[in-house]
Amino acid sequence: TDLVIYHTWSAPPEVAALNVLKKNLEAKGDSWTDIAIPHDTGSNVNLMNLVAGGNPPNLFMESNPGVYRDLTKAGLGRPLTDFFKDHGYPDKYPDAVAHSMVVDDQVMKVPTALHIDGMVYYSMDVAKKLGIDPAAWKSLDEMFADFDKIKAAGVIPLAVGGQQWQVGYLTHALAATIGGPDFFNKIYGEKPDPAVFDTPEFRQVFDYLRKFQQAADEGSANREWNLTTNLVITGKALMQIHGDWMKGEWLAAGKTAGKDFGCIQIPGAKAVAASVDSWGLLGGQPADKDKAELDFASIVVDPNVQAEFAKAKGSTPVRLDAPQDSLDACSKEVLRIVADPKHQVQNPHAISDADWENSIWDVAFNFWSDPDMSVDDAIAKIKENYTTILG
Amino acid sequence: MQLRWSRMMPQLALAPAVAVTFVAFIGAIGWTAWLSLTRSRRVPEYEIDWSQWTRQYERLFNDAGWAISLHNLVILGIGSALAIVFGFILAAMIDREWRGESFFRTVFLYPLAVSLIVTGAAWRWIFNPQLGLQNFLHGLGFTSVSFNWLASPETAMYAIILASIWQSSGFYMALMLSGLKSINTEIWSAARLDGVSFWRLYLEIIIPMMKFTFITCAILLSLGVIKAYDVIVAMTNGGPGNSTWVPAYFTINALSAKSNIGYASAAAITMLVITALIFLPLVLITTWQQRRANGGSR
Amino acid sequence: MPRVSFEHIVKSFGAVTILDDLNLAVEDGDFLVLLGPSGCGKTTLLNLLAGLLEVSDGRIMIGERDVTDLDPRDRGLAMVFQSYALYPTKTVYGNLKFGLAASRLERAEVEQRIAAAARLLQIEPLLARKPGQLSGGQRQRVAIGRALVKQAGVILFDEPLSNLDAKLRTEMRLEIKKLHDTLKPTVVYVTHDQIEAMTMATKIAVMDGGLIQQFGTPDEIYGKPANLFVAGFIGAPAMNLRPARLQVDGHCVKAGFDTGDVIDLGDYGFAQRPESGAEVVIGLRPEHFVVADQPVANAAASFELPLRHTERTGSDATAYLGFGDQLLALRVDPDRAAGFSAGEKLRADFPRGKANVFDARTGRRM
Amino acid sequence: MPRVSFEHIVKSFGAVTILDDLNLAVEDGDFLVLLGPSGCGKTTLLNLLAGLLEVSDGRIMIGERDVTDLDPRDRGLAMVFQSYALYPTKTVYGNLKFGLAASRLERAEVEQRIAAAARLLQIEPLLARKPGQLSGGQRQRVAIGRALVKQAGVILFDEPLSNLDAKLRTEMRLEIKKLHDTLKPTVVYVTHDQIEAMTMATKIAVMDGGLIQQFGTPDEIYGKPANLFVAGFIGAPAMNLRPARLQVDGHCVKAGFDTGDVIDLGDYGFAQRPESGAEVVIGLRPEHFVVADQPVANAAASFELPLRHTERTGSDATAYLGFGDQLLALRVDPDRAAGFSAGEKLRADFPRGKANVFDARTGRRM
Amino acid sequence: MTMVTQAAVLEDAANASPGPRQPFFPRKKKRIPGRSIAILLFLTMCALFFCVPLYVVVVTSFKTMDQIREGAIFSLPHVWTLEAWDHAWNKACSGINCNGLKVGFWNSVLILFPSLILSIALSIVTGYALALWNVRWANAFLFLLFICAFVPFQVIMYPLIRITASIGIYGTLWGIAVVHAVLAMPVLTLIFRNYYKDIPQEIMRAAIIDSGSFWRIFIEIILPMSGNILIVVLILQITSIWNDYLIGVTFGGLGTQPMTVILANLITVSTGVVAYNDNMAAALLTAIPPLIIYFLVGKFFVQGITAGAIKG
Ligand SMILES: Nc1ncnc2c1ncn2[C@@H]1O[C@H](COP(=O)(O)OP(=O)(O)OP(=O)(O)O)[C@@H](O)[C@H]1O
Ligand SMILES: Nc1ncnc2c1ncn2[C@@H]1O[C@H](COP(=O)(O)OP(=O)(O)OP(=O)(O)O)[C@@H](O)[C@H]1O
Ligand SMILES: [Mg+2]
Ligand SMILES: [Mg+2]
Repeated sequence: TDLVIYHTWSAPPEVAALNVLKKNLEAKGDSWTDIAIPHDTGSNVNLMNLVAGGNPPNLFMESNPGVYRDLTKAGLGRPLTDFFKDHGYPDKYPDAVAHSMVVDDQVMKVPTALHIDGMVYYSMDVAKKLGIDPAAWKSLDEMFADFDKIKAAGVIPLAVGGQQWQVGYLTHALAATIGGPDFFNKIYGEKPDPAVFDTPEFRQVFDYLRKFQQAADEGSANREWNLTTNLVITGKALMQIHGDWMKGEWLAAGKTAGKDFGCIQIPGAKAVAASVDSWGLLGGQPADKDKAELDFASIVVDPNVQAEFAKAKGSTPVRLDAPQDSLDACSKEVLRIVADPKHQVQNPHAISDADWENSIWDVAFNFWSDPDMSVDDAIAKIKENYTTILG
Repeated sequence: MQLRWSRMMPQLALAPAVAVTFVAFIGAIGWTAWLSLTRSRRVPEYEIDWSQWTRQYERLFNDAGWAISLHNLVILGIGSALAIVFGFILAAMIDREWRGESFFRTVFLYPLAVSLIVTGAAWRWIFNPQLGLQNFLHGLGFTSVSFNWLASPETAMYAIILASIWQSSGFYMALMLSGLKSINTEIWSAARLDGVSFWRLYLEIIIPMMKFTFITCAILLSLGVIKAYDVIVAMTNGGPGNSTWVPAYFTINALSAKSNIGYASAAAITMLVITALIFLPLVLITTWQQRRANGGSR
Repeated sequence: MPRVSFEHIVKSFGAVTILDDLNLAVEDGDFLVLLGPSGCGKTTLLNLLAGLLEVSDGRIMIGERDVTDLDPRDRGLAMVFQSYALYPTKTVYGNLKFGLAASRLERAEVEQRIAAAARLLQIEPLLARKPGQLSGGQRQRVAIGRALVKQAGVILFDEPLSNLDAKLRTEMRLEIKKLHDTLKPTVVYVTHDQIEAMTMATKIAVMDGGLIQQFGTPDEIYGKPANLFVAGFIGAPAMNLRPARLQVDGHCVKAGFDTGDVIDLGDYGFAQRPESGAEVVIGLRPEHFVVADQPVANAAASFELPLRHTERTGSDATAYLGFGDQLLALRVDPDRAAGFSAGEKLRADFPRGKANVFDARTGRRM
Repeated sequence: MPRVSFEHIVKSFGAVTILDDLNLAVEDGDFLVLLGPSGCGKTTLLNLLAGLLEVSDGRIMIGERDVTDLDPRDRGLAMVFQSYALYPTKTVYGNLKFGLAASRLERAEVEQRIAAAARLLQIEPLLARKPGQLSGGQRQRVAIGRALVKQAGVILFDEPLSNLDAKLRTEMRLEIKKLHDTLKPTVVYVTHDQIEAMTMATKIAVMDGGLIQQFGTPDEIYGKPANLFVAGFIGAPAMNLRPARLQVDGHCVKAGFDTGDVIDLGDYGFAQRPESGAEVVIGLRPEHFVVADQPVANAAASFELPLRHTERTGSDATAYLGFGDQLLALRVDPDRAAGFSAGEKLRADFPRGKANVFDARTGRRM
Repeated sequence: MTMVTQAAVLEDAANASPGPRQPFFPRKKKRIPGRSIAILLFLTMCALFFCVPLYVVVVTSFKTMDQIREGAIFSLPHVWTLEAWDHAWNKACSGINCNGLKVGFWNSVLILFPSLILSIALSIVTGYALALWNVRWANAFLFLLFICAFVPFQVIMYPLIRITASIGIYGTLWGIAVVHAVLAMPVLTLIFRNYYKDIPQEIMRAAIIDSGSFWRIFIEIILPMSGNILIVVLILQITSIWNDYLIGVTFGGLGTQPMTVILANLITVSTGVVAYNDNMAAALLTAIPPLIIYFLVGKFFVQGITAGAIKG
């Protein structure tokens, strides 16, 4: 049976990972028709267009619960609660993953990769040369304290890509780092609490954001994340704070975790934000399609496939029982971090209203791009948006 | 009276176009207008809460992003207007100088053929501070020049304007050339005999004579400006910040990133209204003037 | 006002030579009309004089000045164009003023010249209008005004009347002629309308194929065409040109047609000695025939030919008689023509001293 | 061939009514010329007949058929246009063939008709060429050919000759006339050239301002113009029209001009009883004057007026005499005119029975 | 004197031997005037400005990555290599398919033809009917079309998706073709109409008397006269369809993404070190078909515009 598979991945490590799935799918006698629309090319709308246009894909990469709700409303939802009974839900999955799979009390998503949105990846070579040990930083302030020294050596301390979504990710990673889960969920949760905007932690998020911005190099504007990663790989920069899919780039460059590069959570993090890339299944399909879709789902969550997939993509397996021997130092570190349910939050994309999340991105990115904008301005703007969108 | 096919046939032949106009344009505009009054998010809803039917518009007019978009629209419009001026200068020079006319014409026209995706890639690379023009100039010793236009909210719009001028000047040049060529050759002869100076000839005679060409260009240009989307995506994707947003970008962004069909519809309808406000007077004045000009010469 | 002369003018466009070694001189105050069929190079010659085109070789003199390499505005001439070439964005006043753009005159002088020209041409009430608001005749006046304000010694006209309707054309013709009589500039006037040429010119140069076929006064051109081209081109209905053979018998020269008819050329002033048996073409103008029932005394030739058909225009009538397998056109009185019927034999006499004789080989007048 | 008639035709464009209750009938085989100044509605009338415009009211008959609501192609007529309107992308052959597009004829018949038309018009060698490769006269022939192949009973011409030069125009005029004589179709021919009208028509309808001013044979139109418009429009140089006052004295009718000159209208056939003191306009054609040193016996009027200037065209000359503060044009012999000098007093006699008298108030012929 | 000279001239003309003749008045060769030089200079500078991006793209596509990192964007390649081209054409990845741009190329070609045919066919017939036939409501409709030409795509995008879906062509080549035809219709119709308006009325009248058939006149008379305008419109449409991104991506069929979409996938996200040479080669490959068309028939484009193709 032919499955139409919609996703937004196109970087080489991502493609390699998809090929793992494809190989297994084809082994079951099904075929894969690809629709790839890279992120951020005005194309997120396309999944809904495909649905609206009457050509919905059988499988689609989507974390936003709203989409699942809308599909269910349209009679195209495919609840997976029964299916996952045979696939170790919920005990075999880290807490963050297990949570993310559920939409309105039904398991709807098939998790495929676990990432932490704000990880610090640094070049060990450069660190050694500069005589700095990032792992020793206990707080963000300690980290910034070393920046002058790094700059003096002609190295960019922190590489960032000045694109809206990268800044947006950095913002929510900082929110998790500084405020912890409760604070985070008051901002990004399903029902945000406006009181949180007046807390000192919220100010701190923007204060640090400004510091990051000031540390950015001049070429950062509108730079892709992977080009940014490359600055670190080539030793032009010391480190990057971004989703840990960065690892794919390192691996593709032939580097080894723990030897060429190190990975730590943001210094002093109270929590980390976990991204779970998930697949959704199209409901209301004829039996053969439905079976093939379920085959695909079981491939995705198969522990062995998970291990292989994670290795290719640079992610961490979503199953705790995936073979650990092939995991590298960074994945092990991630698993260590997410083992504590109190130390993690979910990627806003999986929990908040798209409009609201996007409005925070807007503010954060404007704040980032306009050095004259004060923290007060930013907070006022967010409050205003809250009133418009959710109030 | 019996049915005359000679009268029916043209109307039949027009039927598809009429259908398209009424379904795909008028109907669709109505549909979108309706949606803009609803609370539709990712999926359209068709119920209107009449007590709050302007909610999307209220939000829109309070949205700083929208304000920036409108502001940029004006900047882009004014900046791109340089393409008309530039196109006219090129046309005037090519027209005067017969040497290499076809060569220059081709060179000035080719950017039209190139996709904006490609254009964006090329210009972005030229503006790239590490590898592009700036680095090249620094290498030559001009270390004070900064071509990192795309990085700063103040200058990013100018980079976009530069690229769009590069892309469209050739087209306006072609239009202007046709305008120049349609001027009676005897006028040029008369001016030469009268010894009219270069500047006075162009300023007082040629340019006023090409009024309609200029208006045509202006209309086409504003059309392009209002629809500008690809070039923004390719060059800056709206950034830095949302400093290079324009209404078309805002609308697609509302549809995709914000997943808000109602809001996007409101933005789209507002775009339409702006278009109408700019063009209807312009078009009416033009047709009126044209009619008067024709009537006068008869 | 100055004399204008073209000396050995050559003009080529790329490989095509339009004018080849052309010589022509216009005397001071003359009204020269360049007359010729379309495409014969009239406009080209005028543009060379104006400086709008460059000569490929040769020299153009205006008065004592060699203007061959001067800028148009420095040649001291004015030009009126076929399409009027008024500046559409300027008022009539502005158009006249622009005519003086090159000459650095004082304000008052400019005003005064414009006023004078406007008065002369009776366009004073129009000064504030744009060309678009004028009728054809008014535009033409303004165009002439723009030339007049320059007070140039030489004024060029390129088919200035061809865009006007018949009635206006007649009027403007008279006016231009009157202007010339008043101001006496040297005029070079291009047209392909022979009525214009005949009525206005003091000198006509008939051109064809880039060559000047004949240069002379209107009477010379009409009465003594220099070659077959001129003979056929001038006159409407056209001159009857029929081949014949000379019969020289002492002082008595005659020409015999194929039809057996003979014409007596005794009074003809041959430029070269006629030889018996020479092939010639005899040209007989339609209006010189006399159609009478009685033979006219002392006619050069007498034809009795069948009427094919007549054309009556009210004031005139042309009868076409069968002459061999061709037709002979002759002007007859319209009242009489009404009585003719096709097939009827008419007697037509041709008076002495009016015939034209051309060498059949070279086409030149003998 | 069929009779064509317009009955109570009204044609409006929007609010403007161009033709209002027009009636006109062309007899079978007639050559009707619609003559009038630009914009008088000639083309409109022709297009109504062809079906290219729809009448606002009224009826058009061709033969016994009411064609008012028929499609152009079903009206059984052919049309020749001013700009020839040849299909530029088709060869001459293709153009002729397309002329038969509407009629479902057999292959052989089509070929045969094209061959016949091509032979008649002598365009056989051109059949493979495109219109762009033809001269003006050849194009016109093809355009006529396209009309001929249809073998339609009615052929319409809209100023077919106005784009040709003078010479070709004269030739084509003769040819069209000959075609009409041979094939005898009913022809409606639009022109504003009175020479064409006078020479070709069997009937002329003079139009102005959407009204038919006079309908009649060329002789009637020229000799007895029905009103001032027709009188002034027909004839070149135009008829001299001068105001005068009737003096009736028993059977003796005279008219006195402002200048004191008097013309005897004794031979004039008044349609209504002339009254003494009535304001009239007297029309005198230039070619009827006799310029002689001796008074002509029995002239209706005799003028002795100063010569203002003369215009000579070679075959003709017009003398303009001062008549009050106006001019009186009269045709003189060109040879004699050469001897005249401005200011000289000339004696001109006007013969009896040639004058035209119009009511000054209504403009109608009396 | 002139009569005499004239006679001599006639003689000369008759006897003139072919071949170059001595000039009568030897004239010094005219210098190219200063203004002319300034204009040429200015034009050349402008031409350089216009060529810079193309030059950079071309040169880069032949360089190796090592050289690109040196940073001299204007330098010529040390080693000319076709590797980047090969990679872009054959191996570049879009999604999980790494078959290069060539897949997209063929998709684009497949999209191009139906779109071209449909969009031009619809507008040419409409323009013809509006310009040359007597349709009472033509002016009102034209005004409507004129307004439609200004409608931004975003305004009607969503409804169009639903409409194409409801007639079952969403996601097919025909869907794209229909959308292109719909979007291009107002402008193209106006262009065609303006052009046809200038066809002499008399030709149309002759044709109506001769044939009277709407289609026959169109095919036999009008279409052959549309050469100029067709070339202009063809060029406009080929480039806009080929270069289109938004419609292709929104209405495109499954697995039939046009070249631009694949290019965008390639450029927006790619391997660690951005392979600028690959990207530029890919960009060039995408741009080549319309560029070839421009360089070959650009002359006609300007001619067509001059012949009145595009007017107010
Ligand atoms: N710029 C040019 N390049 C090439 N040939 C030209 C050019 N200008 C004129 N000619 C040719 O020169 C010849 C003479 O042209 P010219 O305009 O002088 O004719 P004309 O006598 O004024 O005719 P008309 O009565 O039609 O105005 C023509 O055969 C024309 O085709
Ligand atoms: N389609 C139209 N709409 C409005 N007025 C028109 C239209 N066609 C013609 N007219 C007007 O009708 C009048 C008669 O026009 P028509 O073309 O019949 O004149 P004509 O006698 O053929 O003139 P010409 O000798 O210049 O060809 C003119 O005043 C013209 O302006
Ligand atoms: Mg000329
Ligand atoms: Mg007419």
